[in-house]
Amino acid sequence: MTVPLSWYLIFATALFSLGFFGVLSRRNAVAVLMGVELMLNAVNVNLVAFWRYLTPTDLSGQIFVVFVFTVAAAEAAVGLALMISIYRTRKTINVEEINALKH
Amino acid sequence: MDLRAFGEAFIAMLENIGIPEGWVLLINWILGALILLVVALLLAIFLIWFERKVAGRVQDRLGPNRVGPWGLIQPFADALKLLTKEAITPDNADRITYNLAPVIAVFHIIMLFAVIPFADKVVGANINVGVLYLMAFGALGAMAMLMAGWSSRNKYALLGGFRVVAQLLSYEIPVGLAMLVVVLLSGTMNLNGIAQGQGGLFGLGWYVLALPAVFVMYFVAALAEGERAPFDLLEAESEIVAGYNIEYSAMKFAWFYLAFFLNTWVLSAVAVTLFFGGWQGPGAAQFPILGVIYFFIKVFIMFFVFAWVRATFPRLRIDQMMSFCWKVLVPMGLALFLSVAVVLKLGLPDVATWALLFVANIVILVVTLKLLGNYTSDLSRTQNKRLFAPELPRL
Amino acid sequence: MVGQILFIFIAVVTLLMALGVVVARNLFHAALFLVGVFFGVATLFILLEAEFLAMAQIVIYIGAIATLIVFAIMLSRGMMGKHLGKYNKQWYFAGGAMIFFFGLVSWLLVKMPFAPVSAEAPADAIQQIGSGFVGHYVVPFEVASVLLLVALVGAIMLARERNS
Amino acid sequence: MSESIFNLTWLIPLPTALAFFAIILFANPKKRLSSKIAVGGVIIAWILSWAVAIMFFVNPEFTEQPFDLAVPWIPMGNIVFHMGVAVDAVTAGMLFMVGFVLTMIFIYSTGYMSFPGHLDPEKYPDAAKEGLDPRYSRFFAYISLFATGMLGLVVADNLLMLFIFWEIMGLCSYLLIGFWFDKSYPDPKQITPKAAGLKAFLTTRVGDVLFMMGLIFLFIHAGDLNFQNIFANQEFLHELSTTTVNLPFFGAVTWAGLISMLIFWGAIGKSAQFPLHVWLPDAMEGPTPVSALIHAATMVSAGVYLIVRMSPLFSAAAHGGSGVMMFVAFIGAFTALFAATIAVAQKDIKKVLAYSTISQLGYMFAALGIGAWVAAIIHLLIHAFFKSLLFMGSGSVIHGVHHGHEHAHAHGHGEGGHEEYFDPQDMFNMGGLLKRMPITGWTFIIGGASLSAFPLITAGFWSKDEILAHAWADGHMAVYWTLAAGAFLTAFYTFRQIFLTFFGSPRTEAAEHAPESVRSMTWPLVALAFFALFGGFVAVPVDFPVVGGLASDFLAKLMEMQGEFYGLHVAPARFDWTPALISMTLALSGIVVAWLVYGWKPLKAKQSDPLRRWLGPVYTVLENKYYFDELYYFIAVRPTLWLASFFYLFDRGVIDRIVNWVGAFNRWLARTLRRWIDEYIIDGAVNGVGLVTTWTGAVVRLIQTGQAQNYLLILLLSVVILLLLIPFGS
Repeated sequence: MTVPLSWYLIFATALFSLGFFGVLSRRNAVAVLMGVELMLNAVNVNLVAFWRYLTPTDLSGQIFVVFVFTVAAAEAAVGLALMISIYRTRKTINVEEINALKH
Repeated sequence: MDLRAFGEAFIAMLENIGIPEGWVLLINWILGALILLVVALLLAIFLIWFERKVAGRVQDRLGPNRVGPWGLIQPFADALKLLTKEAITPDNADRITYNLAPVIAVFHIIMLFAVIPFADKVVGANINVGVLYLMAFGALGAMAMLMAGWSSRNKYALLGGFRVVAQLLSYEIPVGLAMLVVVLLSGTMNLNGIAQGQGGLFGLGWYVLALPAVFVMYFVAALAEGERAPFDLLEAESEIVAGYNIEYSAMKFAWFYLAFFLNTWVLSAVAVTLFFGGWQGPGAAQFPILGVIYFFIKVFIMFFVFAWVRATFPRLRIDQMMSFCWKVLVPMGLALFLSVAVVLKLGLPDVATWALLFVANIVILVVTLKLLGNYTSDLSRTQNKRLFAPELPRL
Repeated sequence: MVGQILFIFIAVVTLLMALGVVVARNLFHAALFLVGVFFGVATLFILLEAEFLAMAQIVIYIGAIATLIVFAIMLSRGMMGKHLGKYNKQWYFAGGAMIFFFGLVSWLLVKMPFAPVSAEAPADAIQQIGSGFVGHYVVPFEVASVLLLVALVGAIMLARERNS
Repeated sequence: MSESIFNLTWLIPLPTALAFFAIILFANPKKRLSSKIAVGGVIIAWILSWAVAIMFFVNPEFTEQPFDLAVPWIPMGNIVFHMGVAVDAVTAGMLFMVGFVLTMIFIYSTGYMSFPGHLDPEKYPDAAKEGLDPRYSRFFAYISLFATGMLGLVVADNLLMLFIFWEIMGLCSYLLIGFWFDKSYPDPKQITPKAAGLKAFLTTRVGDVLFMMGLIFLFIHAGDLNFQNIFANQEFLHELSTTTVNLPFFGAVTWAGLISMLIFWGAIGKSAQFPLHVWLPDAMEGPTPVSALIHAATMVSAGVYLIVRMSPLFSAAAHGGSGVMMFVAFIGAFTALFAATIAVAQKDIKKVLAYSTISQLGYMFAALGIGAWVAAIIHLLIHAFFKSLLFMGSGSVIHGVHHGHEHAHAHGHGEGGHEEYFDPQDMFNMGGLLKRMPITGWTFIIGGASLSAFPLITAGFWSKDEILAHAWADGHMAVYWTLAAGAFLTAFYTFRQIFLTFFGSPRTEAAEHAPESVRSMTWPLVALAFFALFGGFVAVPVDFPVVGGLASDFLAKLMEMQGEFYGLHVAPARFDWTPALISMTLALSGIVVAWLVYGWKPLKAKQSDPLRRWLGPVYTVLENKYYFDELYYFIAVRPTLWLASFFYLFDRGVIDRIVNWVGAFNRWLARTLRRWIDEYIIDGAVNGVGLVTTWTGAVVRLIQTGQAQNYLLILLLSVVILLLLIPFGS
């Protein structure tokens, strides 16, 4: 408990920023997915830190983290499946070339 | 004699010297880790000899018998030999990953030693989530092997890596289910707590009495988790030469070898803790030192069974292995889990609960093997047909 | 004091790993760095006395998600995207924005008046989490299970080779 | 332990709902399977409801704090609307009856729904070969849904859920009355099932709309619709009965009075009370199990159940000086007598029972109106048993006569050549059936005796006597005498029916060859007959000589204890010889008169009703149900049609002309303007807009790259801007 809460929060912010940077700038879709995982982890750190420092008796924070876990697992599974499917049809994994939103 | 007393005396000493509390804790942790590390490495040396001896006996050989009495020094000789050999790194290999893989392979298992209760409260880290810890660090092994397989830049190594994921991830589910059943029965995830919970009947009230089918399931899955025959497909020489560690030589290979034996030992230790009372035995509660002895005896018996199986059974085919996991073990595990949950919910007296659990276990074991076992064997037979008896064009 | 040093050590290593995830050219290395990050976050959870979550983090993230990603990368060579440049055209702009974002949020966080409660973490946290799942949070829990099932089926359907 | 059984209450409507979906979605093509699913579902529901009900009966202390299990449903601002289930004494009693009757009728239906006579076997060869109705599965799906509605209504803990289940039942009633929608009659004036279903649905709609208005008003005032929260809250009820609202025509009425009056109209519609009674007799066009289930035992009594539930509000309204209780008593008593008179002159075996149902429901409302809600609920329960028994018996008779007719026809005994229409429901086509159908006959007689309140040995006597005793004891002489007259008529028409159907000699070939029904139909009859005889012992007054000491009167006691919780004080009526003797005498004399007219000298074939001779024009009026259908046709249906045709003509003659003219004018205008304005100004503007759009698009499209990462970057920037608002914005 000697560590102040803000350290955790700043750590989480840094992790989040790095993840978001990965999402924003990587070309490879799998790398983008990894960025998303980083962001989710940052959120988890935040949740646990807030739980520990602000409401240690109410375990909702931890329970929420478990839900984030499930979402992350589902996201990774579906995301990778999508990428394999896209790679199979379009022969590319470059996010810049996957721009069907434009048409 | 309480083994804890040593630790406490040591802590008191450090505090008397005037080291701040936090640092004392840190030093204590590091020392504990070092002790476990030494124990583990010494153990591994002995285990290699033990397994080779057992295998030799089973196969009507003598086993190592030249170096030292009964060949006891043989592993040291082997280690020396491996040390002096050339450590090859393939040109194309991904160096960092390639070199990191054996380290992770060994250390994830040594980390497992931290939570194993050698005697009452003699445990590296008496954490509340011990079972989950076992699952968590057990899962790291797959990562190490993947790293090895990928970084070697070798076709067989990569194939071995694929098999790692398929096999270890699949069999983690039955292992996890078996552990969960025990957790359900004991009501704690603390491994020492689980061992303490088996103290009935003068230290013989082991969970295997109530959960024989769960133990069978755990044992079979542990064979696969430990990459041991008949599930040693990761390194099936006849198919993929040596699997993920094909490019490793000398000391790097020795690390994998070490990891393999330690892994088996840990799996036996976990089996003993979960099902055979851990350190429990007559008188173990009064004299903790007896607990250590009981524990090691039990673990070595269990390890002997592992070695025995390895030396006896031929290897399975990979599709048989996978379908056995998903079509037999997982459904059986779920059924067992459900049955135990229901029986516990009934709130019967202990004896009745255990008797009922035993009956339910046997019934589920028989039914599963009868129904699903037939189904899978039929399935593999039809696949046999397709694989080996192609329809020839009529002339 | 020890706690702070430990925290700083873990945090710095974890952030370096995270940096590795976003800058590594080799996707496999990025995935390994990702494993490192997950591990670092798990240790932070232990520092925060959330052992259950730490273990769950390792089981789920390292044992499942990271392995899945590595597996996917290994499975199809093209997924490595070797010929691709590492970053897209907007990366410098995104990087600047992210640094600004980080600075801004950190500043706000430091300014934010939180009121930490110095209480012990409950000893029966696992039991409480468990009864939370089947008690107050039973509906989200069931929904999450359905989500996982749907994701499972969906992933299989998406990634399946169509033999027609 | 007992609490945990109540925790299962919410499961009660579930098995039948699952059965409904299972049949609709999966089992539809398999007829036998569908019926098995439905019966299985209802049996589970039965077991659950009896478990709950009996647990309540043996633990009377639950009345002090009735069970309520609610989960948040609709959050609305500060109020969170809860849905849930509640169990109190009334619910327990209803569950006991509904679970059992539902199961009996489901089992009965498996036998009853054989291939119907009005369908051409050649059009449905498969169904005809199986000997089952072509829409057998659908029938079981519908009644399963209906069971869900009824059970849900009983266990619902708030008025909104009650209303929803109420409407589900209304829908099922509509679907089931019109179940044989392809049936038609040679007589064009006879109502077809399709029309009857529509009529039932629309008539009850009148009541339901008023009911819903009442609900809305109640919700506005209470902010909640939970029974226990509203009705056990004396202050709130008092406030409701003292605040008034000014209405056009009626002047100032209390809110309690207004709300209870509106809700009572819902009950009038559902329970077929005067003046919305017209749909129930026609609802007999549906299959007989439906009549027994919906239009005798359960759905129509839901209206009574509703008013029982609302009793605290009604009594509060009465305390506040509103005449709504008087109105209820008046409607009930009037309907009781009025429907009984009609029943006297009906010749259709089911129509008699239908009017008798209306009449008996009238008794219950009369009881409610004089505050004797315990008597009402007990009569409701017992009536459900014997009336479903009677209906099922009549169904068995119809079935038998129909088969007898086919049998006679097949053997060439028929009239030969082109046969005239044969009505298997006409009592004058029957006679002497007791020998042919002994089980049906005796159980029918037991039910009939119960309905006509045969003294001492039948359940109906005790429950009806309770109502009459209350009316007498509380000094409601008008109500008492009306009901007593009704009791006489009840006994008369019931035994008229029994003598016409079961005694004497067969008047047609069909009756001569009628076989006894299959076992799945007769067993439920026997089971119900048991309750029709002995069910009344729950209602024997304690101070009745001899018998009173044997029975504990526990149900009434339980209900009274429950009433205390809701602040209702019902003094149990002291047993009094005078009204008891009067009602006994009237019932017995009704039976005797019926015997004199129909039993002494049984009618011959083709002989008309002797009553017709003696009553003359009155009989015609009764036979035509006081011409209510015609009246409604003139005052409601005809004007609507007129209005519609008037509007149609108006539309054609006036509106269309104007529209055409406007159109023509516009065309002229357009043609003129096109030359000037269109080509220069409009076209120029349009082209200009196009140009501007193209130009803007060319600029804006730069943003739309189609790449998620660009969009995410914009998102990030927006978030950063929003974050900047935190320190700098305020």
